Amino acid sequence: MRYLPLTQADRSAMLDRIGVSSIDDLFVDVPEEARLSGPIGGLPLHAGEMAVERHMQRLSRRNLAAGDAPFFLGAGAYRHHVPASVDHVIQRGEFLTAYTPYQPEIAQGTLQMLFEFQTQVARLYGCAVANASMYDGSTACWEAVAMAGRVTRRKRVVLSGALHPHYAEVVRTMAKFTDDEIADALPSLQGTPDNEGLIARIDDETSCVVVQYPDILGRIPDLGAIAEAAHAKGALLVAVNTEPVALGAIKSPGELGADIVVGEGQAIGVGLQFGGPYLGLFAVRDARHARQMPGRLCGETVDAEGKRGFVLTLSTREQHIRREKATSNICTNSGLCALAFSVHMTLLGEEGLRRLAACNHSLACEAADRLAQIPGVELLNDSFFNEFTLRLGTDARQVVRRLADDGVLAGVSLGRLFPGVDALEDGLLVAVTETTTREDIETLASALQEALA
Amino acid sequence: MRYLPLTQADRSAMLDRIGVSSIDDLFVDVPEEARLSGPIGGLPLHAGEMAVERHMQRLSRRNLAAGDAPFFLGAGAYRHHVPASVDHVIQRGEFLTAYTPYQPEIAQGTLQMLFEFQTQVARLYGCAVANASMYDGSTACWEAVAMAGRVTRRKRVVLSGALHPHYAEVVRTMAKFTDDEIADALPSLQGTPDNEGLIARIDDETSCVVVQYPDILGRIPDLGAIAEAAHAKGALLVAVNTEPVALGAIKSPGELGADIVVGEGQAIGVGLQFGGPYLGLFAVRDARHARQMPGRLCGETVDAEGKRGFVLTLSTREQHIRREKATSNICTNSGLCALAFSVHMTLLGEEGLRRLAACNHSLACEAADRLAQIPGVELLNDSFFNEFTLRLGTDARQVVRRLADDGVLAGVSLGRLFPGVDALEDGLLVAVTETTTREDIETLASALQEALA
Amino acid sequence: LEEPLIFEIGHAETTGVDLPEIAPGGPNRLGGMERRDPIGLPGLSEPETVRHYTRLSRQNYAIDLGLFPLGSCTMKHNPRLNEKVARIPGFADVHPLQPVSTVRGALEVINELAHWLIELTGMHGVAMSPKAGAHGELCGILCIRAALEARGDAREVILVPESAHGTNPATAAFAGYRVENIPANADGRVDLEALKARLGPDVAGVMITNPNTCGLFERDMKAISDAVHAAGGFVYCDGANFNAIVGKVRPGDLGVDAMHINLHKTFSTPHGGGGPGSGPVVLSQALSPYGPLPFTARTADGVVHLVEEENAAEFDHTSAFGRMTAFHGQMGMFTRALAYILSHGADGLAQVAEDAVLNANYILRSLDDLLDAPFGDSGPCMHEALFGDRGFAEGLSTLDLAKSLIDEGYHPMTMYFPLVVHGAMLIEPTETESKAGLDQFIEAFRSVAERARAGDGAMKQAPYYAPRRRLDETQAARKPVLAWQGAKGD
Amino acid sequence: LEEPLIFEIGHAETTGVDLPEIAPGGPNRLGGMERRDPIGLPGLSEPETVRHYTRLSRQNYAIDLGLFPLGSCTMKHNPRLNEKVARIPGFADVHPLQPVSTVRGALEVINELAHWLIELTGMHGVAMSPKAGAHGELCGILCIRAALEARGDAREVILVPESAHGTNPATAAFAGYRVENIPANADGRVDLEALKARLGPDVAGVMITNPNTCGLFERDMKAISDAVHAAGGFVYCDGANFNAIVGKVRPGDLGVDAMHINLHKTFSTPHGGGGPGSGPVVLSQALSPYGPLPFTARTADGVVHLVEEENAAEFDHTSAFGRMTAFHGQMGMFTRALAYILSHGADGLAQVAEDAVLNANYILRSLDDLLDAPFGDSGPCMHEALFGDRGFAEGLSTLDLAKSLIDEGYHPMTMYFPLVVHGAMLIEPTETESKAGLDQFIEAFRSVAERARAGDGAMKQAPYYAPRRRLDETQAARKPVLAWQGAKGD
Repeated sequence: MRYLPLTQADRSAMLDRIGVSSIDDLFVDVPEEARLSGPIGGLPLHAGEMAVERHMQRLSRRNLAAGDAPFFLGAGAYRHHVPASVDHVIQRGEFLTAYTPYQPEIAQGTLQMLFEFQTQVARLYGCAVANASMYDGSTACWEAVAMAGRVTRRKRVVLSGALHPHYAEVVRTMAKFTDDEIADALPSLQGTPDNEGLIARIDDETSCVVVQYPDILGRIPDLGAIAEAAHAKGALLVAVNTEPVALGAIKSPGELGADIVVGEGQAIGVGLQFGGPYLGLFAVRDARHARQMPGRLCGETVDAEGKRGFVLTLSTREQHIRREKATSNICTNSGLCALAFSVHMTLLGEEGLRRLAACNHSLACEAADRLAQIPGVELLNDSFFNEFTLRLGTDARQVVRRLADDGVLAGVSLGRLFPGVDALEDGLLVAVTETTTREDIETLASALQEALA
Repeated sequence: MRYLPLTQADRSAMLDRIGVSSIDDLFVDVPEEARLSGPIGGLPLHAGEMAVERHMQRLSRRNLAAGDAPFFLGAGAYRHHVPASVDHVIQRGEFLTAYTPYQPEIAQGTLQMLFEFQTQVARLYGCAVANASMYDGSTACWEAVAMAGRVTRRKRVVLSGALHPHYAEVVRTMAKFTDDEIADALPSLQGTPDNEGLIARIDDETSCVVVQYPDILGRIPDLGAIAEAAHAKGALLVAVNTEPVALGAIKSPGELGADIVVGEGQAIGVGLQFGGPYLGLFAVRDARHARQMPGRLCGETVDAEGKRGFVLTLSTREQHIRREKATSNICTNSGLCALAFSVHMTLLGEEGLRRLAACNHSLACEAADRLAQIPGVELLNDSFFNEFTLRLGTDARQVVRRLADDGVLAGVSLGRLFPGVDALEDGLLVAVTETTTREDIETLASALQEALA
Repeated sequence: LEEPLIFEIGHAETTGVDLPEIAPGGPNRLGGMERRDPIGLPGLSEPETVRHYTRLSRQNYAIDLGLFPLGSCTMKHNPRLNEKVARIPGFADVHPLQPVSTVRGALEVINELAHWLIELTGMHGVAMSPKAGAHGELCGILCIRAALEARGDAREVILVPESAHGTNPATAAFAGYRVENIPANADGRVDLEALKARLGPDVAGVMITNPNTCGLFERDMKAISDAVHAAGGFVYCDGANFNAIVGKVRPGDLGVDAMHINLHKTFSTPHGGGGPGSGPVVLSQALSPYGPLPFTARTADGVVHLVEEENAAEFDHTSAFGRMTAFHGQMGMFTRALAYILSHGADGLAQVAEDAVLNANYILRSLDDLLDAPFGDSGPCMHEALFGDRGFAEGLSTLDLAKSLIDEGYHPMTMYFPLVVHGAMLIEPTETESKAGLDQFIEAFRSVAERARAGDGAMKQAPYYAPRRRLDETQAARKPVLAWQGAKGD
Repeated sequence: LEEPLIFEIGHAETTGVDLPEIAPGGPNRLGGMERRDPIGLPGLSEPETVRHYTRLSRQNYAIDLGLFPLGSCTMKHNPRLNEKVARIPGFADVHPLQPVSTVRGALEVINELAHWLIELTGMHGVAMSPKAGAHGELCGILCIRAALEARGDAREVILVPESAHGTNPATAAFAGYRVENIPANADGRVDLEALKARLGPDVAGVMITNPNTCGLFERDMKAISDAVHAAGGFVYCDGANFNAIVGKVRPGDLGVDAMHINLHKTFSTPHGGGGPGSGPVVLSQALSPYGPLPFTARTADGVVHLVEEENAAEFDHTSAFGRMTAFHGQMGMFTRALAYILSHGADGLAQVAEDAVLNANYILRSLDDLLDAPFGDSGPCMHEALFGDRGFAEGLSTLDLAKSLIDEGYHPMTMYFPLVVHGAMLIEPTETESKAGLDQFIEAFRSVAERARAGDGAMKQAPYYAPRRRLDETQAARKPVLAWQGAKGD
């Protein structure tokens, strides 16, 4: 086996040193009846690289890669161009095969990167402190809810109806076990988010209100008004962002008064990957909340010679120290994805991020106008960044499937996101990024027109 | 521009320090009439990664990649599976973006690798010393001829008719300018190489006889007999190998008495790449000939503290020291390809190389037997390793083109290699490696049968 | 040369990405939310970026550089083929919400991996979506809670051995349970009688690690499971140490109801400096109905389906306790883990366990003359060797030995864990180390151990030859600086 | 930790590649040549292999780690996009002898790159097949010789300036010419009058580097060309320094007949620790008919053809002097170079030259108070700054300064070249260095220059902080050890 360095001669010599006659003697503590007598059922013997690669290639060809079709999906996962140097950096063995940086003297590479990452995220979100990343946006969202409970000591959670339904479902799932009360709703199909309705649901028992920005229909809610209302009731505003590129064009949630800002960082550096691994971002506007945060945090310090250095810090919040009293059971961050995000963000810089955002928005505006010209198609949004909702007047799931058969990946139907909600079934979410070409938009327009004719 | 770090503010500050007012002032020595007034004709402005990648992808799709078709080409370039870790290693920035190791204190990585490479090549070839690589097999072949001239002080070169015709043409081309006399021939279409005919052409003026092993028709000549005959006349035997994997199964040229062994190393680690960059291998059986060798050599030494280290050595042979008296004008080796070869060879090891060779030979035997069953097809070779010649009874070029239209890359016609030689036009060279599947062989057999029917 | 922060060398107007210039301030549809103030994100050109991160990377230790003797963390070689297959566009460039007709291959990968995980563990089902080991633990415990609630049985306590990973009690607490410890017996294993005595109608289950964190196989595992089941509880097994037994022992045969699998440990997806992980949870027949959505299922016609909220009923899975995460889990890790399993095959995986155990015992027996091996007399260890600090000179600690090991060119072993051994040193070499590599490590370890016994005070200031000397963690925690404090402008 | 040789850690029976076992000694068709003796090739498993080469790599300096001030060698950033496109299977996995109908895209790449090289140099044709710069030089000189022979004019001498690269005289000699030097004038350029005086019916041509190796533009280039042409000779230009003028000046406009282009210099294909290079040669109308086969040509119908021996007549190219190499040249470098050209575009390439020249002058003017700049008074330099060792303390040399620079974290500059300046130091920063990076380098350089002037004897033993101290090159050459001498068995 190419991955196993021991030779038979090595094994014999080592057994001699140990003083046993066979490897089996080392498994003496495993009761006889628990030992497998033969190889695992059905699993073939070891295979060479070629065979494995061919198998995986064969499976991959049963997928339609986004790059091989006009592609318009978003809804929490966005396709952006990732510069080639990002993948180069994350394949450096010293990053790829490093352990969690618990030994800071020999992990400054990862630690400094995390410190830079935390600063980038905090600034992007308009916050004081960001952590070293979470699993993904949806779990970060739940962690924010849990943290709001710790901070406010309240148990009632108000979810915006226009929160990503998977995110809402994760919160509902976890809340079942923590006995939080979840006040949720369905999204209202109107051009502007229903802030008034949301605000009306905030009461004196509310720990937090959770609002997506831009929301699941692509609309851009006025977070400032919600923050004000929440704070008036002693509740926190948790802002959720699933498209960080948008924040190159619109105000940051922190700037607008959000107390905890969480989101999905996948759009920058990470890629689609069929949903994972992704990158949970987590930040708080007020540095005093840092000790209530979940997850790893990297901080600056000095070494014995006075040189600047970085360490994982405030670990007294964490499970390996606090055990059952930890702020979260989380023990992993999404290190390599954080690196990819940070490298891509460094390549972009402020100028690049703003251009990227402008380019996304301008193409999306073009696309929205073009598609709204199709008979029977109506643009829902008054505001949007790079994703908007069309009403097709017919079940959008069927349309999406039909277009997929023709090789066009038309977007995400609201029926897929909110199964069984009839009022939403004619909605189609369409995302447009810098990877979308004008030909793609034309192809979609024609295909849609034909499908609706 | 993403590759240019200077900002406008930087440029101004730098011009200030220099004491000129504009960049143009730095080009003052360029006569006005020689300066381009506008941008280069027709070349567009700078383009983003996406645009460039799309353009290159579009061009690449006009090629039929070997991996996308049943593939049987050889004739000096072989398709083998390259382990994924090889590409990982050669993409390490410290190897990829390093300079020629003229400063050994900070180039031990490249130097130790070259020392290991030289040893691997020397052993594979059955030689005492190998150099740090040449451009490719064909230029190494000419350098061997030139070296034989230096060693023997003779000017007559005997080329085997079964030497790769491109190699022969490179030798003939260079010899036009050096006034060497080239005695060449066409290959004889028979099952066993015409050693007697070759030996008969060696005379007392012959500096060297150049023999390919296995030869261009895939046959395996008995180098030992030729070596003996050459040495009897005071000539050197230059053995040329274009498929290093073969040497895992057959005796090394050095072992059989070749004085200079050269070849193409592409088959191990490098890949097809439409012909380049490839990897010229160059070795001499007798260490005393080392000072007559062309190209870079890496040698062992010690540093000021007595630690083992490596340096480029015997550079008094080379152009940057000897100028017009150098043994060659060569000043580059094929460093990164040598690294790829060395990593792949290290992964293989002796056991792996032998298995790889055995697997190639056994599949080739199967294929030869299968194809020889096709009516009208005749197997020429009495001996072969992983490549053999079929006689089709009709112009093989036409057959190859027709099969290519059907998506089968059937092999190399002798007509392509030896244009205009009617006697060879029905010959088809078929190469089979571990990347060939039994289905590929069946596909070729059916297609061939149909084409010949 | 010290590497500056990007904030110290970048400029807001520099960019390493070429994008069209679009004038800001034109008409837009941003709902009046246009960003106006500077964000404070410096940019670097591509040459500067590559150099910055290349230089940073060289301050890290990594498997590609040397042995990582981290007990319980299984730092083994990451095959490069797996990196390659994960990057095939058909996997890497696919959106999680594409119509299922366009992602059949992705679903096949998930289903195929799920199948082998089930076979390798002898279980009945698997929840693939958990994002990491701890997330998988949580998933398993939630399955247990859902199963108990489904039978109207509101139990309150989870039993955890003292030697457990910190995630175990944290998970149980997060899932709403009270955590109680189970004592260990003298040879480092769960005290079966004490456990039996504690079982009762308030105990939801136990969380056990097997092989345990002392590196020992829990001989009584089956008896433990039987006792827990008899008392109406469930058995959670922490799968962190599965590498020791993969292909040799199936936890399902020992009565385990749920076990997470850290794909980055046993199946060698890269650790990446702290993630991303992936923590599928295999489940017994009793727990499978409660596993979360989504999952994949192959029907008799061979088609692999994606089972989500809307079609759970078709697949008889309406008891699912909910959803752990958006989308389908860590696809990028699934491709790697599947390639790993297929590369090793049945023979290779068993050899993995055998060589991992052989290497650990080789280390145990090459050091136990010099170091206290608390359970060394009770037979072989599994894939990790455990030592204590007995015999160290006054004033020198396990930490000092660990930091001195850095100067020898190695990452330290796991320290002060498990808690049950004083000054614990837990060494897991894994199967991807050669004998020559182990011998070199043993020599280095003996040298620092001898210095620790002899009382070499210089060890207190180690490391000397690392990119940094010891870092002041107290200062970092007391006055946290968690982001660069410089100005947002240039 | 010292990294051992693979021969010291590998075993003949170890392999990092899984292949079927096929019993040796069975029937075969090897013509009786089966190998029986051991070869002596050790194998390593994949983990050991990756670690060995990763560790080795860390003993190298590289552009990815820092500035490479190597005059005349143009070590600039290598864009990662170019690595990516070179690996597209449609380019990387294509055989050179595939039927042309299956390689149209590859021929398009060659032809497109050829087109831009011609446009950028203002020439008439280009031979794409030369494998490296020196190979290109040879190709150019052979074109000249073929052209002269075609008109029955057997000239014997090639004139080369004293400051030329060593390859120039070596190439001329290899092509059968006698080499004579042309003197330089006081400001570091070719002495036009002396050259004119030497021209005559025996002179085949001149080989000139422009910008020259002193970093200066040959102001009289056009006059030189005119004089050479008037005397019936040809002008070869060494293209090593094209980076200084790309997009700004076209050598064809200056009367050049042939010039090789090091794709790894101006067009940034990676240096790779010494290759592979790629050296296309652009040719004037007079020389184009003699260029070697194969090449590509686009016909009026837009199709790109491969022109080889058999169809040379169709393309009116029967005067080709022959073939420089098997197959078609360095395809893998062509894809990278084309991506580089398209990425930069017309504006970016001109900016490359401008920034390269700006950076060099910035260095010249930041050091010329401390170091002797022999041609510093005669105006700006082009893309490299030249200094001499005048002013160094007794006993300290350019070599000592170079080795001390290593301790400052930099690769040394080019030393003792060009030969016309005593203790020459030739510094080429290239356009991919930032101002901050240059300032740091200047500071380091000033510090070692000051030490050299002050006579700091410690410099004679530098470097102190590199992976190795100074190596004994004399011993290496006197008793060459060119291969590992250990046994072939295990």
